[in-house]
Amino acid sequence: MNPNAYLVLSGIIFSIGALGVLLRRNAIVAFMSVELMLNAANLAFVTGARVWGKLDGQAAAFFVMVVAAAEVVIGLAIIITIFRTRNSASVDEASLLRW
Amino acid sequence: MIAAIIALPALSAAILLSLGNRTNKFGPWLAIGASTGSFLIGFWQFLQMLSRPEEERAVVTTVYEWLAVPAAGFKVNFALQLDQLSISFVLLITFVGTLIHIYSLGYMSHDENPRRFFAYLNLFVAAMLLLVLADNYLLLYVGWEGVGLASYLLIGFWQHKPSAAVAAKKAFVANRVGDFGLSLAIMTMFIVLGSVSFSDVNEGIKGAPAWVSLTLGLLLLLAACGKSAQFPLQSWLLDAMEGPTPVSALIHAATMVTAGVYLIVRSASIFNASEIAQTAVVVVGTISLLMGAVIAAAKDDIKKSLAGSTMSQIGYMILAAGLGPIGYVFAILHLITHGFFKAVMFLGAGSVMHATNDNVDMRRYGGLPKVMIFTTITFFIGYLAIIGIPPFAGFYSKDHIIEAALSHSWWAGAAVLFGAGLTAFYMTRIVVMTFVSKPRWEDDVHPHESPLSMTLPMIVLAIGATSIGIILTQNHIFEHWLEPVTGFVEPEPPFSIQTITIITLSVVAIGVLAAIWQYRKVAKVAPKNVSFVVTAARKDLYGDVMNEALLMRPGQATTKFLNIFDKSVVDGFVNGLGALTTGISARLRRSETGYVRSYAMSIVVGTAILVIALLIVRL
Amino acid sequence: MNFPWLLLIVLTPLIGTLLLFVPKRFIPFSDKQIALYSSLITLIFVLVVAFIFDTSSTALTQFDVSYDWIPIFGISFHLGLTGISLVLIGLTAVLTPIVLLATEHEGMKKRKEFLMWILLVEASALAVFLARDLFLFYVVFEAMLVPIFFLVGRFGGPRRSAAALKFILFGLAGGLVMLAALIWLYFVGATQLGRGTFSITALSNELNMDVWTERWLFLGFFFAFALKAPMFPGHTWLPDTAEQATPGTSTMLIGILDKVGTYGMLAILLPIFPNASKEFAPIIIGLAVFGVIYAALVAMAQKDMKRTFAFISISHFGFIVMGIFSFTSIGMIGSTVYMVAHGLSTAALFLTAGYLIKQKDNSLINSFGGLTKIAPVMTGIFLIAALASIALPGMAGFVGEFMVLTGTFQRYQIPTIIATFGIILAAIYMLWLYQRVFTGTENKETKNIVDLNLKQTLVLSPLVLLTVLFGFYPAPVIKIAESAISNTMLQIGQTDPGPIISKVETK
Amino acid sequence: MMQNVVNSIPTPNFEYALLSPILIMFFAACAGVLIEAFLPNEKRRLTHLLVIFTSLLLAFFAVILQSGPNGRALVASGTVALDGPGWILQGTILLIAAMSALLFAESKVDPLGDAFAARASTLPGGEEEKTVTKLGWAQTEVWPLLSFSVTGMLLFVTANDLLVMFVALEVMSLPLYLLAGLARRRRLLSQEAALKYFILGALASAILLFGSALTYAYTGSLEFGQISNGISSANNSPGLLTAAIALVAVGMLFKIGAVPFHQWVPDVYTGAPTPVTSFMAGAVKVAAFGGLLRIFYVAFGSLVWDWRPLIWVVAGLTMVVGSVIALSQSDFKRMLAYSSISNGGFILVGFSGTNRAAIAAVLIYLITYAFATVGAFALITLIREQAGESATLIRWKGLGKKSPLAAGLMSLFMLSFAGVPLTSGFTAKFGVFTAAIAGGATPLVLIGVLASVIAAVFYIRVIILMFFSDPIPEGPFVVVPSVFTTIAISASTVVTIILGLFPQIVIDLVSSASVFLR
Repeated sequence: MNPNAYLVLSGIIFSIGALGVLLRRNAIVAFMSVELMLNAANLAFVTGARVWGKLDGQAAAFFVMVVAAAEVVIGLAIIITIFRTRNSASVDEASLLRW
Repeated sequence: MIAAIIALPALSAAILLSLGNRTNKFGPWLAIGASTGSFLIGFWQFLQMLSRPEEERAVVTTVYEWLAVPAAGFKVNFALQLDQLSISFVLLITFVGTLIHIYSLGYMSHDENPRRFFAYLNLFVAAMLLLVLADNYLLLYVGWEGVGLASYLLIGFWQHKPSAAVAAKKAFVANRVGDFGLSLAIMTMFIVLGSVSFSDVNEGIKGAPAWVSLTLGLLLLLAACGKSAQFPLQSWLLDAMEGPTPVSALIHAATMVTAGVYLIVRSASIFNASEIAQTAVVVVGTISLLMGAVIAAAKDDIKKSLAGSTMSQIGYMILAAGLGPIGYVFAILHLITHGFFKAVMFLGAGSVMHATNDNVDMRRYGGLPKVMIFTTITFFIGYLAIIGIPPFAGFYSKDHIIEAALSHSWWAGAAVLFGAGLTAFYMTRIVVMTFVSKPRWEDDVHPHESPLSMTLPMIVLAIGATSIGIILTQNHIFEHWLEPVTGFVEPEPPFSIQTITIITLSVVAIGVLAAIWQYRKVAKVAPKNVSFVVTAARKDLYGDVMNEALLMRPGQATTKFLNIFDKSVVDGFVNGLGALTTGISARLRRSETGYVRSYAMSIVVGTAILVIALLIVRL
Repeated sequence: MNFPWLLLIVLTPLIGTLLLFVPKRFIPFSDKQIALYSSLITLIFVLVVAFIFDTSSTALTQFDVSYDWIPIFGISFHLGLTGISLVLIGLTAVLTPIVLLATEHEGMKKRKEFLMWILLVEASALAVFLARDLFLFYVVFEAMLVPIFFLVGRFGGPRRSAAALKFILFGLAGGLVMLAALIWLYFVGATQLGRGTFSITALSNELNMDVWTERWLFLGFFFAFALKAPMFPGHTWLPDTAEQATPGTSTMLIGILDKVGTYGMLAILLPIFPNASKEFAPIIIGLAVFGVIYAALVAMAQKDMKRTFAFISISHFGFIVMGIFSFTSIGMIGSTVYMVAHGLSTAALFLTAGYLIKQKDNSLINSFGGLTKIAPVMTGIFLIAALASIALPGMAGFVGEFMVLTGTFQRYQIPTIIATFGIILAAIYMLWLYQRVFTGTENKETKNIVDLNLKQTLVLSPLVLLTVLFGFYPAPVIKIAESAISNTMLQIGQTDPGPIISKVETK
Repeated sequence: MMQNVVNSIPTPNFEYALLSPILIMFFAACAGVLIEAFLPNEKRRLTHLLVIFTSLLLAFFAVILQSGPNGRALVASGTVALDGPGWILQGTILLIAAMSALLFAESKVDPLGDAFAARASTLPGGEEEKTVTKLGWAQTEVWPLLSFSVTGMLLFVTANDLLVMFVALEVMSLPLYLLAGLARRRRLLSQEAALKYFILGALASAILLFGSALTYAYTGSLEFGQISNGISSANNSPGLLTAAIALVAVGMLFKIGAVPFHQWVPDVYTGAPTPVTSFMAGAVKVAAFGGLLRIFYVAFGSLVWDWRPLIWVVAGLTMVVGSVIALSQSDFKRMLAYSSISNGGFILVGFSGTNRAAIAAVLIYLITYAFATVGAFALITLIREQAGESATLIRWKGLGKKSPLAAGLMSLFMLSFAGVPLTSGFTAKFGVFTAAIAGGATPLVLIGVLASVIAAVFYIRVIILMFFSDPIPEGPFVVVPSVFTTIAISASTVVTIILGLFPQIVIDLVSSASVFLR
């Protein structure tokens, strides 16, 4: 199997995720973009597993999902506290700390 | 024993200076005692030397090893050389020195701190003795700077007078210019000849190429100019008259300023080896003797006038020393006679000042013989001696110099003859203005004769000024005495000796008469509309103006510029680096915008750059 | 190993520092006494060592004590005594008690701290002069910045913070460059000798570097030493620091610590990098001569007494560097003597002027005048110090200066002639300063100046006495220095040039 | 086929004894969660303290007992490498964590209680906040969070497998994101710090993960040793590998705060509660560098000539930019953050050495720096005003007069950061410079020298402010801490001095254990 197409696709998804982090102001959306990047990695892992005929890539994808779930917990907790304080989920508004 | 000659006054000075006010009571007496002791030891050494056959008269005593680096062949001993030349100086210094110590007892009696003055005098005597007794140039240099220091301290003795402090500093700095020459000369001796002792240098210079003796000669001449106030380093001497008068008599007339002559005579072998250097010496002597005389003729300040005279007389000596073996002996002879007659005149001037509330303006003197007879008589003897009237001392020494100069060249001869005329003119002017003319005293001045402590030294010195010339020139005693050290060649002037004497005396007579005519009436205030020459002479022939224009102004400008340069460029560079970094810091700081997306941006862009850079590195 | 005298010498002031913090109940001395006694005991130890020191020995070092410190890098705590070190620890041991005595602590709030820093300066100075391990040398070289930094910053004038910062930054800049060179040198040594070592002796005797390595390393070390010494153009920290520091600090700084720079050149640069030293010598001589004249001229334009002294010192350091890079016994011994003379005269200048400055809280030259009558003793001692500083014959400075000039003259005639102009300039700046501060008429500001009392006079008198003693009898210093310099001459493979005339003859 | 695949997964073999430090901390964390769940409010704090310090100590002893020559092995089926550096890093992390835990436990310096919000869910400045503060509530979840984070670190520095490393990284980081947002005072800033840290941290983890995925795709393995072999044997598509290395590197460089991935550091360090900052500046830095070392020297060891120039550039940039920006900081915590960045650059300089020397130098630097930095942050917590910590530098004027001891110790740490000899900072600088020069990176060392001089300016300015200026009226005061902080500060001080005077101790320790297992 030629893995290149999958890897290119995962690269594209990764880039979309990265651009999402850069471009979207809403913290939730930015965070979702990060999840997208994780999933791009998952795709690459699975592709690798397929190429090499090994299972550990597939297992890795499961691990990543779990980690992503944990990240969601933490992330939402933080975003919610900030939202409660500021009544806004915009990442640009939290810019008191600078210089 | 020889060391004791130096040690006595040195020790006395150390005691007086370190114990301070506790020694006020006996201080002056201790100083006089030390000086007298030195003289007595010196005299005893002199007698012993006389008792030895001629070839054994010079003795070198090594006190200890002073500086020695065996690996480099560098060795300078603290060694004293007693020979005919140095003993002559020892006697002059300690004899005149002691007399002036005694004189100072009276002169400084009203001062608040005579103890310090005597300490400095002792210090001077010690340094001067070290200068003349040293057996090598480096030790000589110690004495050389030592007398410079003593001179500095004594000129500035009345330190509360700003003018005195400035004059003292000027003297020291001018001396240092000379010292510059002397130290270079010493270093040259060492690297070329491998030694700095007189005997080694004398020996080594014989085989040395011409440039060595020329270089050394010119450097030593520079040293002599500084110390002896010769052109172009003359200007300090007139200012040095700010010091107490005994100092002027001892240091700035009789002894220290003549050290330059001593140096040249001591270095005879070097100068003998270089005709150019000798000519340079003669030229310097000639210029100085004329300059000094001209200045002396225009000053109304009695001490400055005498100082100009000193410069002129030392010009004679330097000129004579530049003539080579025909002149060395006479240079020293004139040095000794001058020591007596100039000292007596300075002491006389001091006595007059003492009597007139320290006024130095000759235009406010006059009519003094009636009130201070001893001073008048002794001063007059000095006057006769300096203008060269036989049988007074100056006649013998100066006449010989004129003979020697004439046998050297017509211009040197003409210069010394003209100088003799000028000498007669300015000295007559001094005598007329100070003593003979009608009184022009300040209102509150009541002149009186000085105390015995002052008149006695003057009398003794006057006796010397009268007799010493005859004594020393009888049967060429002095020529024979010094010949083993300096060498001697009979001068062969183009005219007979009698002719020369007659010519000289006529020139002197013209000078005397001219002065009497000129100063038949003396104004209380110096006339303003005078000729260009007089104006120039009153301003020391623009010596100070030249110094200021050529050295001080550019020097001050340079230091100011360099100070700004140091602050703004050298230090500014460092500070600028600091400011630059801080500036960059303030700019860079703004990159930390506080927006999380801009941070993410730099992470992503950084990643991209990293990936690309790595790809480039790999490919 | 014989009796560890050197360790004792370094430790005594350190122990003194510790004792300062022992509570009063346990110790029968005041803090002032503790500091003074420990510095005096150090002096006694140094004197003992000086007496046992064998000047005829050809060994590089004597009294060696060595303990492993960081064996993996071949670093040891190695102290050893060369002639040059002996001269300089002597200077240190003499100056410290004088500074302690001369700095009047009555009513001083931070007395204990001051004493502590001074003792630490002494300890580090002693250690740096005795270090025979380059790493140890470096460590102390840098660490001693700290006590001086605090001395300047805690006890100085109004702009002391900036001065302290500048001081320590110059020190660190030089030191860090030297650190890089030091590590490089270590690897050069490790590669060539098969074992890593920082031993100065081993590095100087066994190493053969290739040309460019040696040049770069030389420059790295020279940079640090030249900043420390300080040489033009890296000198600007000194005037600022000296202006703000107290006289006691300045004495320790200029009198002792700055000698580390010149000591480093003489005891480290030349033996370890002989070839590069030779190559760069003409440039360095040029820089030194320029510094002599330049600093002397700038000194004249200063309005502040302490700044003037600083520039004078910079000028003098030019002489010392000249002598070192003359590669002649006379020049190098002269430099050593000069270091001692400069230490003594600088101490006398700063401390005497210190008594004066303290009374007026002001060191501007123009604010003084007419002190000769009010304060004759102070005037006298200052004058002697001034004359010592301008190398009047009969003072130790003259011996040093003359030997430096002569030694340099043997190889570099024109630069020496230029440097000799320095003696004229010296007379001008010093006497002019003296004239403005002490002579003239008293003004209402100076009227109530009090003269030195007997104690103060006695404290300063050793400086005067030693200056005059070494002026007339420098043999002890010269002999001790010579024992080391002859080794240095061997290490750099130089022989003294003989007289020119005899050379001509042999040809 | 399925059968084959299943058989190819070997039964995992766990060396529980060797893994005990990690497990102890993990159990402590779990116990912490249970304590939160079942113990009444007033008993929690004490129990937590007991649990955490016991477990830290136990874990540390476990490290000491097992780190001997027999304790060096690849365990857990090769996914965890317990080698010399691994043990040393674990030990260091445990000690630093213990010191930070002491700061966490400090409740005496602030009259309101410890450094953490009474209840994180309350609105800043709201009524509820006042009520719970008055009631003396405490957010005791910090303790299990801390334990989890330490667990993650211990695993992270020994992880020999990209996936384990990723999981460990997350276990280490996720609690930190929360901890950063829990400050009792200035909560707005604290929450902002948490948000920034979280978003950027997640982004960096994603980048790291994607890099790991690409590495896996390229080499077919997640385990470092096999990756290394895979790289040597493979010959196709080096571009993919290069991208993979770069992405993994970025993920790690982010954690250590290297330029240009440093921008979160100042904000997070400033906003987070100071004990947490000390934990991040100390332990996280150690862990991150430990991981970086292992990845670069084990997994990518054969590509050293590719990544080294990259590290040179990053190291130079990090040192210079960190030091330069720190120059113009007015807040002490923020300045220390930049100092931390700059120090990271110096540690990176060590990477230019040959294997052993570089590893040793980096380890020494990490140990000395971590202790000093925890000490410095601990001191910050003592310098207070009515409204909390006083970190505005200009207000520290004359602090030396008010509290010579605190100011003196702070000066010691500053001098150590500046690399003045006889402090541990010099030992560290000497080590990395030595390694770099041995590796031929002399120009980098010269840049390091330049950066050191710049850095010295701001360190020394702190001393100048404290000691050479007169105090300002109503300036900050120094409070006397409880035994917790006192122990932490004393430990840092002792280590800073001892390692400065006798560096042989740490050098021996480290150089006997500077080889990675692969």
